Amino acid sequence: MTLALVFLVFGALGVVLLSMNALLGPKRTNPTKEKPFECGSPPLQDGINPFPIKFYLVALLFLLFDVEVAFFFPWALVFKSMKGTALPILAAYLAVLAAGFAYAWKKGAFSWD
Amino acid sequence: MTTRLQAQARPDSLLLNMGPSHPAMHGTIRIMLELDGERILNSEVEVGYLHRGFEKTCEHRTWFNLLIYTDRLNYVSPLINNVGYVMAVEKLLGLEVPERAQWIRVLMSELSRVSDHLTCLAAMAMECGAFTAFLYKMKAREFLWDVIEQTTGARMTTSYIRIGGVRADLHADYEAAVRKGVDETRKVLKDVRGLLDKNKIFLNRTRDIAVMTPENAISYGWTGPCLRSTGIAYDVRKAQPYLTYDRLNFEVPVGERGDNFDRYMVRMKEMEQSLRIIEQTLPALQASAPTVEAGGLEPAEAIRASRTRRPESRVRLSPNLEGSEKAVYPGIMAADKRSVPPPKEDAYTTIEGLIGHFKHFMKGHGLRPPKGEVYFAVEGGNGELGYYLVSDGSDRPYRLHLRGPCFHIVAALEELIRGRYVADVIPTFGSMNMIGGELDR
Amino acid sequence: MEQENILTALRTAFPEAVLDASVPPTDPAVVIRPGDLAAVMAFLKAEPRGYSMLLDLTCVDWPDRPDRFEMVYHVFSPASYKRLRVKAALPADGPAIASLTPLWKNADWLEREVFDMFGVRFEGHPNLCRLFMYDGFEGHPLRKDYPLRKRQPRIPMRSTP
Amino acid sequence: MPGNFLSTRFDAMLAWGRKFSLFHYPFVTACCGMEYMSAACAHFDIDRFGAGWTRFSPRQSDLLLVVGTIAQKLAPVLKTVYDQMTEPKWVIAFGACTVSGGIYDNYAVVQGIDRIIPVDIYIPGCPPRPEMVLDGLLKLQEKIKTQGQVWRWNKKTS
Repeated sequence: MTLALVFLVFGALGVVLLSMNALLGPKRTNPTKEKPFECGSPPLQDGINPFPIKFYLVALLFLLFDVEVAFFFPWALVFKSMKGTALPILAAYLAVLAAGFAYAWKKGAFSWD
Repeated sequence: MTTRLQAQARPDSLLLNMGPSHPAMHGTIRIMLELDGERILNSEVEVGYLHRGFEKTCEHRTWFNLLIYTDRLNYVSPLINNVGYVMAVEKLLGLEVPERAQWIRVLMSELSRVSDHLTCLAAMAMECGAFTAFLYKMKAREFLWDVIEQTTGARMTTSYIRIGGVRADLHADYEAAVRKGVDETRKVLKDVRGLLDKNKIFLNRTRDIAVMTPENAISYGWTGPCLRSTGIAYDVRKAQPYLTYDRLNFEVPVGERGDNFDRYMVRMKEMEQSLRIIEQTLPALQASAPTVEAGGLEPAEAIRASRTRRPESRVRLSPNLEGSEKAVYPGIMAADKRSVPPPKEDAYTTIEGLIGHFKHFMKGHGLRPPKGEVYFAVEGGNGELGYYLVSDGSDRPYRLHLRGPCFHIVAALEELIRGRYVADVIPTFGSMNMIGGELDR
Repeated sequence: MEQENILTALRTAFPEAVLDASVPPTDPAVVIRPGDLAAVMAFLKAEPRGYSMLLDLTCVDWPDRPDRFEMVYHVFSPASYKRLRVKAALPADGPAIASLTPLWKNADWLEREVFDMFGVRFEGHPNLCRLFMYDGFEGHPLRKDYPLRKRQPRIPMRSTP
Repeated sequence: MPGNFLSTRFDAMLAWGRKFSLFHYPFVTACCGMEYMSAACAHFDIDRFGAGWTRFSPRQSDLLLVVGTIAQKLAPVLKTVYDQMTEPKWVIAFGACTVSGGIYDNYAVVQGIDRIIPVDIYIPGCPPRPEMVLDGLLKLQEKIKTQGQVWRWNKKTS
């Protein structure tokens, strides 16, 4: 029961906070407000030109390993109740991802310039 | 209008404005960066966003009421600008300033120098993320400003140091305030040293970044803490001792590698030297303190009394007129009638004082230095702060030019950040202590 | 005394360039012909003289003199802590002088400032454009004939209520 | 029917919320910046009035604190930053130079920023003491409380 209550309250709170700004904020635009904020001076380039690919690669790898770390939290919660089998399971899980990490490193994904 | 950078930029690089209204650019510098990812290929620094027409305005002001403009040049250490300007005019006039006034000027200059370094390093630390160091240093600066405010009446823009001496004698219990300020600053310096000196993040952001070689620094005309961080020990207080600096013992700290961290370290050490100087001025000021007997007449009674006969007893000034009291006058103002306003008591009670007062402040009659030109430099917060005055004998300067130390330091910014990352621009610029008023004049 | 021989050294090296020199009770100064500026400055910067730092570079506007713009250079030797002022007078129309950027790097901005404020052209300057004022600004503010309050607003000003 | 009981109560609540959570954008240029630092730091703490949170982007701030001399060269920058601020927005002119050009009456300085953008509160002083800054902030909060709140469904006009 409390789980439902928690989801209800926090869900409602999230919705209210997000919609309050959309609902209450006055909408008055002018041509300057549409332009990107570049410390007040006129932008030197209009539009965004192509980015080097290595940024996308780093972003993807970060996402991968960040989600990996995210799975530690539920594992930590049930750590006590698993009585001893927790560590080998985590080791297996990490080994798989470490292999991926070593592969990326060898392929040169992390060499920057 | 396409700037030089846009013309030279490669088509595939990203052009970014680190513009005037940026927290780390002190609001007045625009750096246009040509980026390849995070690395800076080329940059163009645009200044002039705080050009306030100082030199042109000073040509339309008399020598005396020009002081308010010199306060606002390097507004982080305002009293040092005043000392520079006033000593340049005194050199032009050939005026001798009494001993006590010189000691007060040294005390005020050093208080200003410590608050300059405190503000500069506070901003540099905060821009690298160390917000605690910023709050600690601002707290220390408050104590120093209390001392300045107690004597001069204002915290920052004081116009306290006048041609021929200083406006008022030190406050009655200035010594306690100075000691408290020095102790608090020492405590804060110890805390910040503990926070930043061996802090891995701060070291990675500043060690061996924006390294400046001594020859390059000389070629850019660098002076002050930035030049000393490259290893050259040039300090105007030691090179051409002015005021009573030759009777004070203090060292000139010197860095070895000339990178951001050395500029930070030289300023930290310089603060300790300045605190040492402040402590050395206290006994000298104590020795030359005049004995002022209490009691006297209020100005209103004195004026009534002076109508019948000259009042014998001293005129006690109301608190806000305290300052140019006759008794302390010989200690704080030169005796030359032509260039120094008479004390307030004379202006109230004697006709000669009144005439002298008006002659001094009326247009066309005030202070008129002889025809000629002079260059005088003092050790400002950022380096050699030089005034070049040209006088044509009238009561307004014909030409007043300021040699701003941070003008030359910021001129090297383009070269220092080429090839570095965007994140290195912030500590490099922070360690230069760019002050808009002194750079753009 | 030390000061004299730098002035005499200059006189011997450039007999016709040095027009007059002022004796040390005032600041040591020397007035030269604008044409020989680069040579004199290179001579001063060379080792025996050792004036290796260009402290300051500015200009003074004397409208009533035939040579209106007087360029004032301050050089300084960090080894012997001595300063020297070098002055050169430029005519009123089309003032131009050699640029010192090959000798010192801070001459770049200093000369751009004098060009911005006085309109003196510097031959050989890599990027001679305004330093302080903005692009739409006509005229040179620090000239004596430029009125103090003549404002050229960059964007239209609102009429205050 | 303008301002019936419900919307005035809502207005008052909105005003209360907005005045005690002013995120300011410090448009700092010159000497007043030193007094702004003193006012914003621990000794004279501006955070006691809810305005301590410094936002360096006009998108996330609702108070433009213009501090220090505004030169003619900086005028378009100030206008751009003001235009790029999200509604509702207020402007404080901090120091004599922003109020009226101060001691710089010459070719290079804008004689008061109300020539460029509408200003709500003028704080005189060169530089103003930190207490005057806090007093100016209180006056702005008073003004927010009394003026009718602008929000999406209420007043489309102003």
